[in-house]
Amino acid sequence: MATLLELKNLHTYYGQIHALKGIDLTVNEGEIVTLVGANGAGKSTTLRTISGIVRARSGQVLFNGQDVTQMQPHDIARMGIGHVPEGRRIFPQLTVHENLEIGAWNVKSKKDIEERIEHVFQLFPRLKERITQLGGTLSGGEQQMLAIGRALMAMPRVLLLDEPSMGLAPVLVEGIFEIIQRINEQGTTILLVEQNALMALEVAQRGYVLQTGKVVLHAPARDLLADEAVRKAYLGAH
Amino acid sequence: MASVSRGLAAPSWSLRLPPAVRWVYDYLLYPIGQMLVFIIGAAVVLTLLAYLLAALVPEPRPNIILADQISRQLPGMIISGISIGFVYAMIALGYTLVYGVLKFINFAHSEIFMVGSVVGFEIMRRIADSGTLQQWNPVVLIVTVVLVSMLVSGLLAVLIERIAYRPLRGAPRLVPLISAIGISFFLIDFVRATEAITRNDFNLRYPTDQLPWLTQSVALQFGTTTVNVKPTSFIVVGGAVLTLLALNYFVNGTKLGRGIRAVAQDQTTAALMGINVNFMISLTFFVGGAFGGAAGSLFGMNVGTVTPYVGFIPGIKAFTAAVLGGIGNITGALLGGLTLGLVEAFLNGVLVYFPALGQRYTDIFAFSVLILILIFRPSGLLGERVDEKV
Amino acid sequence: MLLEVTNLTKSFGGITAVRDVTLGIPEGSISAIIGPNGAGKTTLFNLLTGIYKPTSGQIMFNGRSIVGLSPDKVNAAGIARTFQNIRLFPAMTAIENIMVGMHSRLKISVIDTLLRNSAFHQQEKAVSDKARDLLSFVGLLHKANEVSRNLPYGDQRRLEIARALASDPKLILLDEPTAGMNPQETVAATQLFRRVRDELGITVVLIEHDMTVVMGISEHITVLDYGQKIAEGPPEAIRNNARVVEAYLGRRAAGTHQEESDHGDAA
Amino acid sequence: QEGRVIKIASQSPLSGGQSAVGVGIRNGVELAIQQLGGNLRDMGFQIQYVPYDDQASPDVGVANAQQIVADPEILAVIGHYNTGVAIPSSEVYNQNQLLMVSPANTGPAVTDRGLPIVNRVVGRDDLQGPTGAQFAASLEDVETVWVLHDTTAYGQGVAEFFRQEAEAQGLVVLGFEGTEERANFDGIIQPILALAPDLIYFGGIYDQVGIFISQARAAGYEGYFMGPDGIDSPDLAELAGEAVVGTYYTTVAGPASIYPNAAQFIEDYTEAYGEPPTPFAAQAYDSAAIVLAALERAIEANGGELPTREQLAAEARATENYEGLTGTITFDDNGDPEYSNYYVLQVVSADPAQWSSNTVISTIQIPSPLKAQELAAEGEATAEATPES
Amino acid sequence: MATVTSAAQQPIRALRNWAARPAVATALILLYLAVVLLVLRGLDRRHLWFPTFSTLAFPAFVLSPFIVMSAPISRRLKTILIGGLILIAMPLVGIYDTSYLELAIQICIFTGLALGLNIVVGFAGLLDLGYIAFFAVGAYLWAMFTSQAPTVINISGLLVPAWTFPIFLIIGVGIAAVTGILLGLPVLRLRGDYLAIVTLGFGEMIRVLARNLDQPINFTNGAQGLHNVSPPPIPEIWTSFTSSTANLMGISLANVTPVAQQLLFYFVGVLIVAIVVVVARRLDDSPIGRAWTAIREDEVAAIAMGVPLVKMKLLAFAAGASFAGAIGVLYAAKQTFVSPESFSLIQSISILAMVIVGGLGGIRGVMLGAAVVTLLNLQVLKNMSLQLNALRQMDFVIFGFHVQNWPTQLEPAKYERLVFGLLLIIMMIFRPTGILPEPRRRIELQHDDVVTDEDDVSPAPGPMVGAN
Ligand SMILES: Nc1ncnc2c1ncn2[C@@H]1O[C@H](COP(=O)(O)OP(=O)(O)OP(=O)(O)O)[C@@H](O)[C@H]1O
Ligand SMILES: Nc1ncnc2c1ncn2[C@@H]1O[C@H](COP(=O)(O)OP(=O)(O)OP(=O)(O)O)[C@@H](O)[C@H]1O
Ligand SMILES: [Mg+2]
Ligand SMILES: [Mg+2]
Repeated sequence: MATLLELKNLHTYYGQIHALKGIDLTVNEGEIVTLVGANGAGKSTTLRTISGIVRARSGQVLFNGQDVTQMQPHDIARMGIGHVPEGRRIFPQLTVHENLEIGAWNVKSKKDIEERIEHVFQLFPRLKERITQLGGTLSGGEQQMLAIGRALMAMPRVLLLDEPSMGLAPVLVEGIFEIIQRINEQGTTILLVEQNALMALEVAQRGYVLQTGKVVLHAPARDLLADEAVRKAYLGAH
Repeated sequence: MASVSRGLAAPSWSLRLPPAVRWVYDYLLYPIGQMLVFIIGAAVVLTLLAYLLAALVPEPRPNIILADQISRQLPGMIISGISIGFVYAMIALGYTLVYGVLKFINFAHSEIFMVGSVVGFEIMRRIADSGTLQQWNPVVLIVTVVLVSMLVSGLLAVLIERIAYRPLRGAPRLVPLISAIGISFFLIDFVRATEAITRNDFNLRYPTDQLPWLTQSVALQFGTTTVNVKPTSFIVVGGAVLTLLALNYFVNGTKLGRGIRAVAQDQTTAALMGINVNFMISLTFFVGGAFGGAAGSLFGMNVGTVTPYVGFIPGIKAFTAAVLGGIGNITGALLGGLTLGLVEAFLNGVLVYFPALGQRYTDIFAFSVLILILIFRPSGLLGERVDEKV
Repeated sequence: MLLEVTNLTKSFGGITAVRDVTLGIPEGSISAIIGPNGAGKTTLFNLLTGIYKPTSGQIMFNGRSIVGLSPDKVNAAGIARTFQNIRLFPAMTAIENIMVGMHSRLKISVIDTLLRNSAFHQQEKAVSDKARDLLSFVGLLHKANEVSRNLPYGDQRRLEIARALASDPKLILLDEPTAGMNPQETVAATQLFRRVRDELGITVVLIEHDMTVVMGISEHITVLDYGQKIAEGPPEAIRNNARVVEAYLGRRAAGTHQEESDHGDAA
Repeated sequence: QEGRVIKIASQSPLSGGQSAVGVGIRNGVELAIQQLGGNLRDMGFQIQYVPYDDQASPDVGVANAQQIVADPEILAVIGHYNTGVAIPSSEVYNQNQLLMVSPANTGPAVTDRGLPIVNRVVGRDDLQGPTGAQFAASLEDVETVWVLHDTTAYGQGVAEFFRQEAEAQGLVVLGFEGTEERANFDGIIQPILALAPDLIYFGGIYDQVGIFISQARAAGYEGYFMGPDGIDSPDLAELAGEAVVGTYYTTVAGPASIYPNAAQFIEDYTEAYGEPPTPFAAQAYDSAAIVLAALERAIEANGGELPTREQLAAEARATENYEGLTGTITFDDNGDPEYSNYYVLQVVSADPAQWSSNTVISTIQIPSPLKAQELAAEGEATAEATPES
Repeated sequence: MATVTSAAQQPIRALRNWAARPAVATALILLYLAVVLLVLRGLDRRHLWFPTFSTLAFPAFVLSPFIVMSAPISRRLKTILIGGLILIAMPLVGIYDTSYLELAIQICIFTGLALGLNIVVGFAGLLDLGYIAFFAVGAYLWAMFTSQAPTVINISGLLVPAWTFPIFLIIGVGIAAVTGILLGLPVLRLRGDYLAIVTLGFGEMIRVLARNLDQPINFTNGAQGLHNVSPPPIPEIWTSFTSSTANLMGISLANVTPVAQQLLFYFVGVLIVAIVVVVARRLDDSPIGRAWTAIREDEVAAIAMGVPLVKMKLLAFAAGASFAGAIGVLYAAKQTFVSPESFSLIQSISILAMVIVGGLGGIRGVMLGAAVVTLLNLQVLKNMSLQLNALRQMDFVIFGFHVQNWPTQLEPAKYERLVFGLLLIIMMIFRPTGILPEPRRRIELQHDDVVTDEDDVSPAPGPMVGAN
């Protein structure tokens, strides 16, 4: 398997706060990799650093062998990294349809765009019902669907998902994980951050455990599921 | 709340029409219809109010029958209200676009307007100095003047953003406001210095005397009253309508327009979608600036003389218009500008007959109208009163 | 009943987000409101706290109608809340956030403030003592002087609860208080909610999608779908209600959470 | 050298829309000091000139005035252009006994406050306005007038005087309006067109009035335009274009060319500043000259030593029959010239360069109010005396 | 990019550490004050370069209290030094050269105004573009009741004697506060920039009213303005005190009264500023101040937590306005002339600029901002033109260029605003939080989401408008 995304000794700061203290991580083409960790461990920060909206102070992000650490977020997005940010961040004053169109910013063909929109509607029929509603007035769950759909519009090679199941009704949580697997089967590599570590590890091939800005453990998902310490700390088991 | 909202966009049901029809409907019929509705609506309401006043106070001054005076002035007031209203609207768009995207009041916009009017003067003056002014085809001349001033003002706005606002992105909201004021002071004196040195004067008179087709009033007959209308009024209105249609198409009908709206709402996420945020912001400033420039040169042609100080009052009025319409809302800017222009024209026309008041109270009444409207519609005429979703 | 909602409706243009909802919350209870995304749960909270005005319907709290009261009056009347998206005052410290929460219980006098007389000092002392108590109640005393935006997510959630408690409410509304927490943190948060009721005697209503929490803690559950109440009752009944399973829980969730909630009960 | 520096200050708008005239005032003073300071230099004094910019704003004027009075070497101020600025600034000068000679302020209150230090070399609006009104009434085809003003102390003041006299003369005043508008007069013109007055009087300053005239004409107004000395500037022609031709204005300061003594001045000024003198430049020159002459007298009286400010102010007030460029000046007890000339002029050409050849339609000499009282008293006295004798 | 401490920085740091030692700091401060005072005393107006020197020395003096305040010296010493500077040194400097006294009064006036506006904008977060209106209300209050202009009040014999000045200072506070509430009541429900435009409109309305209320009944004397406004009477003892102080300094005042009067205004100004500082501090550090901060940060959360929005905003409006009222009374008495021109939008904007340049929300910063901007406008930029003029008169030659040939079109006086504008831009770019930022504001400036080492490589996030 070819390495698609590689982080080398990544350090990121928020002002004085040292949020990432030397992260090393790889994601291979076609994989689902998950990041697990307590609140504030730096999971979201890792994703943000990859997509360039937070700049690393040192270290490297390699995408497909190319150093993207110092690139602008929009150039990184164009290279094929999609990011579903924490908190969804839907464009509140754009309609559902327009939000999806924006997702396909770098797609030239109108026909492609319409096809992809149809595809998203197949994944999330609820969105189709709300096609002309403004994003800001959707319910939390609807927004989450829209955020994922929007990221899919660019058909990224790797998709960074930050807590996609947060705030979703149980019936949808299942659905989301099914969809993640489906997207993955269709060829998208996925780096997944989840509080619902149990389900994340069930769909992932490998997992990294983060603790206060460092990778403390790194193993196949199956092994992590079995690890007593991990179960205790992150899976809510006793 | 504010952000560049849909502007003149046609309602979404037009999605179901066949594409060609839809295009005509969305970008021609609907916005033109909307402008007509605004103009007629505002004019009718104000006319009725004026006659109502005349009914209440039939003879405010000896030998002055108010109703007669109003009838005599009505066409003139409406025409002058509309032509200045469109100027306000065009300037207001610059405020609204920038406000929508960056959430700050670009106080320097009135000076971008001023620069547009000065550039318009420079072009016309230069042509006149070369002695060929009369040979130009009127349409080509006007289009050239307006386009060049749009270009210069647009680029100036981009430059200003780059120098004085971009480094302040993310700073508290009021900080760019102050640097905008700084830019404004700077531009006024800078233009003045340049003109004073190169022309030894900064009262800049368009060489319209040489163009009879531009200065000779057309007598229009409205019933028994004749109204002399300056051709420039038509040019202002026509130019404004055309540019507004173009803007509507740009913001609602093009991908770039959608990009601007996305950036307006969430810059970070827009960047995640692959949008070059800085470019979009520059583009917004360019478009807003270009509108200011167009308004400036049209205004200059209409009033004949401009100075480096000419931006201040229309700037304030246009800002008021933007707020009146609902700041961030493109249609709102149009409606606000027209309303304000007409309200002023009517006040000027009617207050004259009340000796204790007079035209000097026009601004007070105009602002009172604004405050009244905002009390009842706290987000302006068209600002959606969305309850904030929490 | 502490809170009685009758035939409450709220429409936004074409959408009716809450339709004819009637429900009652007994004093001293812990209840949950659940339902699919977009069912109108948050809207219901917004109606109860005066952020939205209902299109129609009645809300009686503690025996008097609170329809039409502004949010600050509702707060003064004894309803406090947290937000689905955390809304702390980001640049204020943790303790300052709580002090603001006490506003409706304070005597605000410009004269006292300017004179700095003993009344003023006494009140300030009381305020700061109580704020510390609340911080230690939620376990954040050691972070009293941290600026709230720098707190980790879970701490922010707890701070928001403490801030809501600061106004001495009779009823506290929690909107997805454990969203974004990992299972371990969720367990701790659940215990906190129970302590709010048990130790402070405050009635709790929460919106949650995490069935471990909902089934584990609530005595009474109301289910909304498309703005309407489709079911209500004790956890057992809800878990087995076919309509709820269909619209909301999903088969697997209904199944697995059954096991897990046993843990929850045991904890 | 030490201790023998005399500074003379001036205040006028050097920036902003009215700076054309303001700079002219500055230049006039500068020229006078260069040309006429010789005597003082011979007496061993060094004269320095300190021009201040009052920006046509009372606030700036007063702040400058505080600076000026704080400098003990400044013994006199020439200024201002705007009455609204002159009044508060002169209060500061007065507290410090500092002499002020105004080259341009026509507001009655400038001298009517009776401050011992305030003098002016020009006439007054309460005489200028009426002069205009009388002239307007004398025009055969004028029966109705419309009066506009710029809402400043000066413009509104002179417009009021015009209106009072116009009414007294039997003219019908159809409207009396103030406006701050400076660019687009459309709305203001509409009601004027509806009532079609025979003459529009605009009490204001050229930078505003010029634009108004061009727009009113373009909008189809066909009657006369008239204004006070504030519109006396070549820039009016620049701004109003062809429409300016035929406009009447009254002034207390005729164009330099009408003064027989001013030929040399016009030449020197043009040479030094590259343009013909603007209105009030000659008056500024005279004001400075009066100050210099008073200084010479005061120094002599003081035995060759520097006089105090108080002495100088008293000496200036005592100016009698000073032969200036613009006429012979004697100050009355309020600091007004005992007699001033009031001119009515008509614009002959839209070419700003031709401004100084505007035709003088009439010149009237009117005594200042104090002098008039005195004359009246004398007249009564003689009238009373005559029958007896 | 990790910051690398270069070799050059080490001695600088050592120097800084050395200067931070209390004893050294005390010595340095005293040295500084001595130099500044000596220079001020030694300045000679006849000197060719006087404008330049005075432009260096006086601001250095005005800034000295701020330098003392932030120096690492004992609190006691700070109090003594600052007290001495304000209450003794400044009056002496002012007697020596009254133009400095005038500047000092103007600084007091603008400091007071800026502090008042800071309550509204800095504490409560309400953008008020018409603040000058309240100042106008105060100024007109005193002027209408004492001016000799032919107003109704004068004609009907209602003028008050000049000794009522202190009473009117207090009435000014009340009237302005009431005006603030009257304006606030209908409009405080408006959000953000809607409020800005309404306040702007209100400011203009007050000015236009002042300009037009000479008809039909003459209240304000219209555009002519109210002249011959009474200054407060000066007690005999104060005059003799002034002249004997001057004599002590070896100055014989030709004219004691104006100096004594200015001195009196200076002390009244200092007193008002002192009161404003105390009031602002106390309000800020109280439940009221906390409520204002909360409103500023998140209105929805604030109201949901029980903060009554309208009431608290009204309080901010009234508090801010009341100071402006008192200062207006002082201004009218000092100026002895009040006209509508003085209350234009530009004035409101300059006061806002002072607040922001100094550091929105912080009391010390705002005072510094007011001092800096006032000095810039009234001294620095003016002296620049005067200097050039002096050089021109001497036919000064610099690098072979005859200053005399400097074209009049380029006279610096004409470009004061240009320079001021440039300075505003530069200050904002280099210190966006103001010269002395308030700590909380510094936090606000930290980017919400995006942190970069080079500032412009990546966009800052917009607010999440209306998102769930
Ligand atoms: N905008 C910010 N400003 C300052 N500090 C921040 C910011 N965002 C995150 N942090 C801090 O950085 C650290 C890592 O945060 P991050 O959001 O990456 O954690 P996380 O693992 O995603 O946690 P969560 O589960 O809460 O989402 C935390 O200590 C957090 O407080
Ligand atoms: N201000 C508003 N304008 C228009 N529609 C709104 C508004 N607020 C809410 N809605 C709509 O009302 C419905 C209910 O929203 P609400 O936020 O109450 O759902 P919810 O039950 O809290 O969902 P979730 O669990 O996803 O948070 C949604 O369809 C939403 O789009
Ligand atoms: Mg996270
Ligand atoms: Mg919700």
